[in-house]
Amino acid sequence: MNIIVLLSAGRDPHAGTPRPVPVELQAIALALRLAPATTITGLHAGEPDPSVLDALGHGLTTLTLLLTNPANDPLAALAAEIDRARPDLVLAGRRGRGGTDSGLLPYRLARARAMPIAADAIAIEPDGNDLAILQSLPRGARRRLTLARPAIVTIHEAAPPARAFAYRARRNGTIHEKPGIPAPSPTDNHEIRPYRQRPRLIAETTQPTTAGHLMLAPTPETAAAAVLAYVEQFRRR
Amino acid sequence: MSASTEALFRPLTLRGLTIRNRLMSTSHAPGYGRDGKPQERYQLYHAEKAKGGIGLTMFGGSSSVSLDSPAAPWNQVSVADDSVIPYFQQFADRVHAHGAALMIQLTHMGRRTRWDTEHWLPTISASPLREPASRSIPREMSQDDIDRVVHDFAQAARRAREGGLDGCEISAAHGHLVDQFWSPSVNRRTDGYGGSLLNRMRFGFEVLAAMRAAAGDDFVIGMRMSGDELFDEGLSGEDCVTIAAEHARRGLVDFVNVMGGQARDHMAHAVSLPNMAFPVAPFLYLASAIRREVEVPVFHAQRITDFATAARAVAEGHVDMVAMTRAHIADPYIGRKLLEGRADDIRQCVGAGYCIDRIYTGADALCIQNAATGREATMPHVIVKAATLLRVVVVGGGPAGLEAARVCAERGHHVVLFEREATLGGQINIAAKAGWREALSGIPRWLAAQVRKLGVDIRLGVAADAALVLAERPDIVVVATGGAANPGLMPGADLVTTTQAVLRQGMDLSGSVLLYDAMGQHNAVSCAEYLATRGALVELATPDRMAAEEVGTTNQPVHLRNMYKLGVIVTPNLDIVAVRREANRLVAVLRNTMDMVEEERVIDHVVVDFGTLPVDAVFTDLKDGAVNRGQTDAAALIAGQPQPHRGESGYRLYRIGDAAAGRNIHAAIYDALRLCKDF
Amino acid sequence: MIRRDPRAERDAMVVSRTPRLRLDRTHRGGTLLAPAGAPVTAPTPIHIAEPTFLEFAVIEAAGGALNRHDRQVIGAARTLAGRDAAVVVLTPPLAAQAPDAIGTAGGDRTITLPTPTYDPERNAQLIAQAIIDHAPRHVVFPESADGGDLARRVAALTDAVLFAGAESLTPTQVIRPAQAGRVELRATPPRLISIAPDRIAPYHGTPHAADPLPAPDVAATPGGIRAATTLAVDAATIPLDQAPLVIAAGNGVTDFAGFLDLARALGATPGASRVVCDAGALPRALQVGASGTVLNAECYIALGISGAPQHLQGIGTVEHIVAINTDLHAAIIARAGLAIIADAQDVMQALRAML
Amino acid sequence: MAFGALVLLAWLLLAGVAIQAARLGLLWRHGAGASVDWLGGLRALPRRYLVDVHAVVARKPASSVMHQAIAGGLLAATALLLLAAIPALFAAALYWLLIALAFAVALFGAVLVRRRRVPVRPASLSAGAFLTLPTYLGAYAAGGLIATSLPGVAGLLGVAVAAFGGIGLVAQITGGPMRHAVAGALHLAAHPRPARFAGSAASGLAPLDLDATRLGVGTIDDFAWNRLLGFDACIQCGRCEEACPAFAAGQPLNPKALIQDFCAANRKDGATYAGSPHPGIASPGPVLGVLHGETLWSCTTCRACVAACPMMIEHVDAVIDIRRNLTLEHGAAPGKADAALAALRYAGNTGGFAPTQRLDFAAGLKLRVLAPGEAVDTLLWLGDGAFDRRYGATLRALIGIMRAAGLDFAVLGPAERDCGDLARRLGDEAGFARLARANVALLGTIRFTRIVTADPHALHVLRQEYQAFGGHYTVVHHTALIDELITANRITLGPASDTVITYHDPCYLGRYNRETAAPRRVLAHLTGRAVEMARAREASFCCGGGGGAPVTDIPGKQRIPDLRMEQARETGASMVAVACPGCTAMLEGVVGPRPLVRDIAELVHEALQ
Repeated sequence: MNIIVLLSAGRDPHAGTPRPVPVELQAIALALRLAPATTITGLHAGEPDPSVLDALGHGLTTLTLLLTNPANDPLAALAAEIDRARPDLVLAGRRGRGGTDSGLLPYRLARARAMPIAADAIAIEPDGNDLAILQSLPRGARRRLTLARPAIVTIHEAAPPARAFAYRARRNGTIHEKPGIPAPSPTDNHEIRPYRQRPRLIAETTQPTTAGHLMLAPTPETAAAAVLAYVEQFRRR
Repeated sequence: MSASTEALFRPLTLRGLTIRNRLMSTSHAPGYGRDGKPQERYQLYHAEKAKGGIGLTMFGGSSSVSLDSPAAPWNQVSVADDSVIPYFQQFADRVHAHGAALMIQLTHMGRRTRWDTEHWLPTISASPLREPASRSIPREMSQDDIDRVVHDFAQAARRAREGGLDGCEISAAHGHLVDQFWSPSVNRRTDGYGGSLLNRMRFGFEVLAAMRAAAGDDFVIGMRMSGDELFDEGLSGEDCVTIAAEHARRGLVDFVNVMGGQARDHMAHAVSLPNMAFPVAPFLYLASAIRREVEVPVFHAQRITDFATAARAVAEGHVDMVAMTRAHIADPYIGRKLLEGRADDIRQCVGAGYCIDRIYTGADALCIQNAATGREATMPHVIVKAATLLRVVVVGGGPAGLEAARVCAERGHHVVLFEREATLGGQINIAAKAGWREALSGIPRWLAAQVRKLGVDIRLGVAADAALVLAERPDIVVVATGGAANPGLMPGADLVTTTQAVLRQGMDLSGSVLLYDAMGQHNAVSCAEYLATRGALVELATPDRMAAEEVGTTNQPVHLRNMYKLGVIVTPNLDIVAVRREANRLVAVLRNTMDMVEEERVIDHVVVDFGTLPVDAVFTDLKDGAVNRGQTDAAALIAGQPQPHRGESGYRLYRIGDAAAGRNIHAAIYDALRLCKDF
Repeated sequence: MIRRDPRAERDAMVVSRTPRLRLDRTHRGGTLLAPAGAPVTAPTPIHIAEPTFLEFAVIEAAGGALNRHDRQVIGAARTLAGRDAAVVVLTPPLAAQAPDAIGTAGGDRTITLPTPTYDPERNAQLIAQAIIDHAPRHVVFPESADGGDLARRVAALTDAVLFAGAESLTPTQVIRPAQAGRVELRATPPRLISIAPDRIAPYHGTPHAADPLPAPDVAATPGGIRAATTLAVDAATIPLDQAPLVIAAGNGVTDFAGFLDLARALGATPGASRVVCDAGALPRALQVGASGTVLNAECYIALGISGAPQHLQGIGTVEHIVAINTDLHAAIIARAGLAIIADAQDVMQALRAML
Repeated sequence: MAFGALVLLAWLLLAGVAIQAARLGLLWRHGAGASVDWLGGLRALPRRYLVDVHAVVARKPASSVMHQAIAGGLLAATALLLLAAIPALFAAALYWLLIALAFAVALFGAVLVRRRRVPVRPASLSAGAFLTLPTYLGAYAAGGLIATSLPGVAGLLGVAVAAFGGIGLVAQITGGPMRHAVAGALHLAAHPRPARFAGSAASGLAPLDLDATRLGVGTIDDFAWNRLLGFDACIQCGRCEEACPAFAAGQPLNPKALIQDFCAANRKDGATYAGSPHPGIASPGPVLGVLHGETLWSCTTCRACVAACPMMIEHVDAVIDIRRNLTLEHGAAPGKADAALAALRYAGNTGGFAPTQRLDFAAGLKLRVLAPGEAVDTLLWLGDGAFDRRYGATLRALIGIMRAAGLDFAVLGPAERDCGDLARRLGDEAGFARLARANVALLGTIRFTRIVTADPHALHVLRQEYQAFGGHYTVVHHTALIDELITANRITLGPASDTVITYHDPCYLGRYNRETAAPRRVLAHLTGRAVEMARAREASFCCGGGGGAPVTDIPGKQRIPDLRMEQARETGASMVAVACPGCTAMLEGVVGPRPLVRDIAELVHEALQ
């Protein structure tokens, strides 16, 4: 199976230095479960950012760099390369970590190439001519999808861990550089400011915490029945 | 240290001032001011928190900027003239020496004060509406009044700066002058200072702009404000977010210090200073809502008593600085203990409100469980080891006995503690059985954990007598055997039961109950709530003018509210004269204390509270054999000096707490600390 | 001497108790004056008949009912709509009692998306068509797993930018994090916005009247998703930090095999206190607390756990806590919605017997 | 007749030794090249043997007597016999008496050798060929003694017995204990870290050529030949096993078995090792064909084994060499190691913190932060402990002391990066080199007289390991600085307390850098009741925090810090004084009632007057 793993220029959330996006490294690890390393290519449109190159240390052996201005819209360059390489599967992280981090690009690519897309995979298997995708949903729930090939699949943080970094693999990886297709980014008139943590909504807590129901020395059976009744009322929601 | 506790120790930078961590104490009025100045006692009180690792301590709650907002009522600080500046400088040096930042609160109280103190000047406000708590009807401020007060605020900010303080806040909370202008419940003006919210904010804008101009660009200026006045006619949560956002947007404030409620009357006051009847951090949601929308750091205080809640509040971004004001009164060493991995050693505030309640009677703030707070000149927060190690026997494991054992063990002595009951805690265990007073059990829980940790030899279920005590060959015997309920001396006293007995035994008294309270303390009202909750028809009679007259401003309204809800009938101005049995019911004879007319009640039960009488059998038995004959030198005790001792062989004997005379928890603990700290 | 019964005296003066207590101090045994006036009624719902413009709120309504995030999405759309515009809620079919919920949450119109099974491709087409049909100013999605997926599909279909995961929203400004959370982007609200959970307040005002609108009409085309099945969740395999229902054993539990049995029978994910893990009775991975796993559960059952501060930090966000402990003063009792003072081991056995 | 036969036997045995040595030499030639100063090594050999080796051997006096008797007796007797080729000597009766005496000493030695394992073999001593060794030794010595002291047939019989013993011993050169005799001597001459004999603390870890085809040791042949030689010098005395904290904790590492694994890997004839195994490991693993990764990751690099080894074998360098291969080529560091290395790679510190947070601990202290081009007398190297609140208290105390003494000092602040100790010990030499270069470049932009640090790992790396990157600095540990300040009366302490305090030597300070006196001198000012743990100074027992052990987190039966804390408890101390952020964290992590853990800086700061 021919697999392309989309790589983005990541940044360390604390230090701000170039750093691969963890969920993209997990995508590489998933790809390696599906196919031999020689059929897996990392793909990035932009500059040879160190964060992208470091992906080679995590099991990727080949990387294709479509050289464009990082301010450009990478869509056209990536779409053209996918047309050329005809992969069976394109993997991406569910969100980038260092750019706009909107997670929109895989969807635009899917639309541009008329490929189906599925999000948040934690496992992928071939299923005849299709793909069987296991999706991670909140609270440990899972959904199994059958997806036509070729497809784009984004990977969830709950996927198996990435391979550890190996310096020699990073050094020995093959990098193909090609010119990309310059295309202006969609204009978004936003202002950029340092992040300010905004708290999540919290409930008004005017009732004392001791206002909970208190049972003093009930029989084990009464207690058990009360526990079940209490648990049931929240399970139904 | 967990990730969220870690967040407590991130520094915060405000306009060039770096505060070492996110722990703070908000400005409050402990009643330590003297002649309108923060003198030694006041300074040492805050320096102790600085020593204990706090990041920012703010003093001078309601410090006055103008003469018509007198500083006298709560022994407060007057910043209305330059004579205060040298005190600020000395204060700042004391606090800075320990690495903490120091700020003051500046305010004009407007109508929330009295004209009959200090200068006898009229009170002023936005509109002439009565203030319920101080019962003053102010004069509506003229433009001249407004200009004068704006100028006074500016001069006060300059004084704070020249005094070397790190910053100041204005109080626009608790119904002070600036929020009297904001709140539609007070401001009925029709000029440029009334009407729309923007107009109502104009006075505050002028105040803050003038302060900035006078104090310079590098001085931190913030604002304490409500996040929701919590009554229909007042400012809503949305109004308060708008107010905070507007001030932040205009660059008028470097921080907002958010609280919930407004404090204009008794119940609102109790809500704004939530006691143990409230959950932990009841108004964090208000600070959080402002923090979400407003881009200056947000501070918040209100019953954040445990470090875990504090840490979460900061880590999850609800606040930038978490104020543990009463928590630091209970233990000024919170920061240091957390850093040293001694979280278990933190004496946690139980929310009794003893500190704050005292100041409304004109007294000084004292902690119900930490007798060293506010007495830093004479009482140690950190007990040092003694040079000579002694054998100490403490009889009684109530608050007095536990504190005595703790202090003696901290001194390094060998301590044996006898307790008649199977659990430690004494009368607090009884008080904690009454509904919302349960949190009182935190006091003996901490003490018991400390004495266990310090290796005190605890003998539970042992009613010590003189022989048992002497078998330990003690150098010192401290008798802390507490008090027994006093049923009174009136005819028929044998027919009544006591509040102590009701709570201790968990009596379910059915039918009608006359509860006679001669003390005005928590006991009777708690007991009334306890009985009424269980279905009894309760009438509470008291010779006082109201029930629970001895219970302070932040606690009494909670009791009264509960009694109203439970249908307890309160009849003031009655003395109990006699109780007698008629058929299978009781008749109580009561006498009105005003017109002396007697009346009767036919009821099923009479419960009384006459306080306690000392339990002193052990003391009496040991007295004659003691080298000091059981006498405590009162002069030395008051001065914080060691008890006189000429080195005679044999044991010294002292009695403390209710074993000396029925008083309260603080008295018991203070008795123990001041006596034992020098052994 | 007078013999008085203050309670009876007071009761004799009561005329009525609703809507508020009325006492008649003139009462000497004659007819009592009953209160006149209208009974208190619920406020009339707000009906926006001729909206100045429309706002879309796309909700998930999993299981046919609105969840917290859905209400926040409608709240966000309400904020954008103000008083005069109408909020159109696009929702999967709702359970019978739920339409009211849309109005209560601040919605003025309802478009039911007739997609019987999981089909995000078709839903995206329907929403894109609805956008063409109604030209809303904004479309607000929940930034949840499926909601976020749908939002991106719609964005790709309509060739629009998605302002993903907004954490703050007013009619004039939306804010979201970017660049690994190091910066935030602020913009005038673009057409497509998804909102992060628990950031934008739901609507709390007077309910609106929510009227149905016809569903958009799009011919069904075969998509790339050939089949979808939601798998039954084995509670024991849910990572502890994601589990909705956690049951944990502490010092008060002695039979750990029985405890794991109970967890299985209850469909709960097992956890443990530090003491239990330290003793090796349960694996370290099960440890709940600041130094173990911090939970995001909806409901937590603590068996024989006293609630050390570290432990309580681990359950800080859990709303519903059941604590079974012999110590009334244990810290966890104060945190519990249901506190049972009893031997945890006994209750555990009774629970097992009951399931 | 017997004399002649005995001499002939000696010469034949010598030839046998030569052949066997040559066979060993062929095995060692598998190893990678290493430049060895043969001349200097051989010249230094007697001193290394008689002084350095015997200083270690003599820590166990019985072993010392045993070794002197057996080695001295055998070598003397055999050497003398070889000299009998000189006719004049052959004729001298006194000469034969001397030989007999030497054999007698050897026989006594042989008895002592036997008594080590019979009747009870201590767990740390190997069985196998070692059980037959006393027989051969005894036969050779007894036979020699008989041949030299009894006439006639008895004498000849003695020669036969000696021949049996001698041939047995020569045979044991390739496969048995006698390998130690041959390899040991050569090892002392060709030691891979000769500077250690001159007292140097530098490790033998050279920076790697990161462009090489093989990084670190991936097969046994990747070891330098003189390291292979060193492994063969092992006599399986078990002292490393007794010293090793990981072994004591039941982690799957036995340093003695490790060295024997290397020996086995270099031979294709299978393992003959008959000592204690790596705890919990039953079969050979994949690493070098013999080892399991867990064994290598259990090492705390504390060098207790190295310090205990009478043959001067360098266990720790070998472990790191293999870890380099595992990490750089296979990304195989277990547990949280990959996350820690990634944090170092991308954030420059082990916790992945924003660099600006390095000064959070000192908020409000107004520390001077050096900008490029500025100068200061003392540079305070904060270390990664600065991110830890607990250690922040130690640093604040140290800063308080330095201020009280009026020192001119400053910090690098956010520009400081981790020294690279963790990266290097985990085998990430690429990461280490990057950090080292960055720090050396940074230090090159400012001027200072010396560096002070409270972190012995940083001290070691800055002082010893940055030299290879062009960084030569005077680095002082904070305990040495405090000692100096007290001596110079620049700070005054209050009266000593009567708290019972025991001092725990950090491995990288005490063992690596042999600094054990200054902290004790400081402690003596603080308490009148300092006590020592059984294992102290260079024999100190690791806290378990070194070598990346906290991140690789290999499970054992117990935890190393628990063992160390138990040792502290045994002294009756109520406080353990520490001098390293790692030790503080590990020892404070011990749960349950235990002595308090305080850094010496904190105690001094409290005692300041």
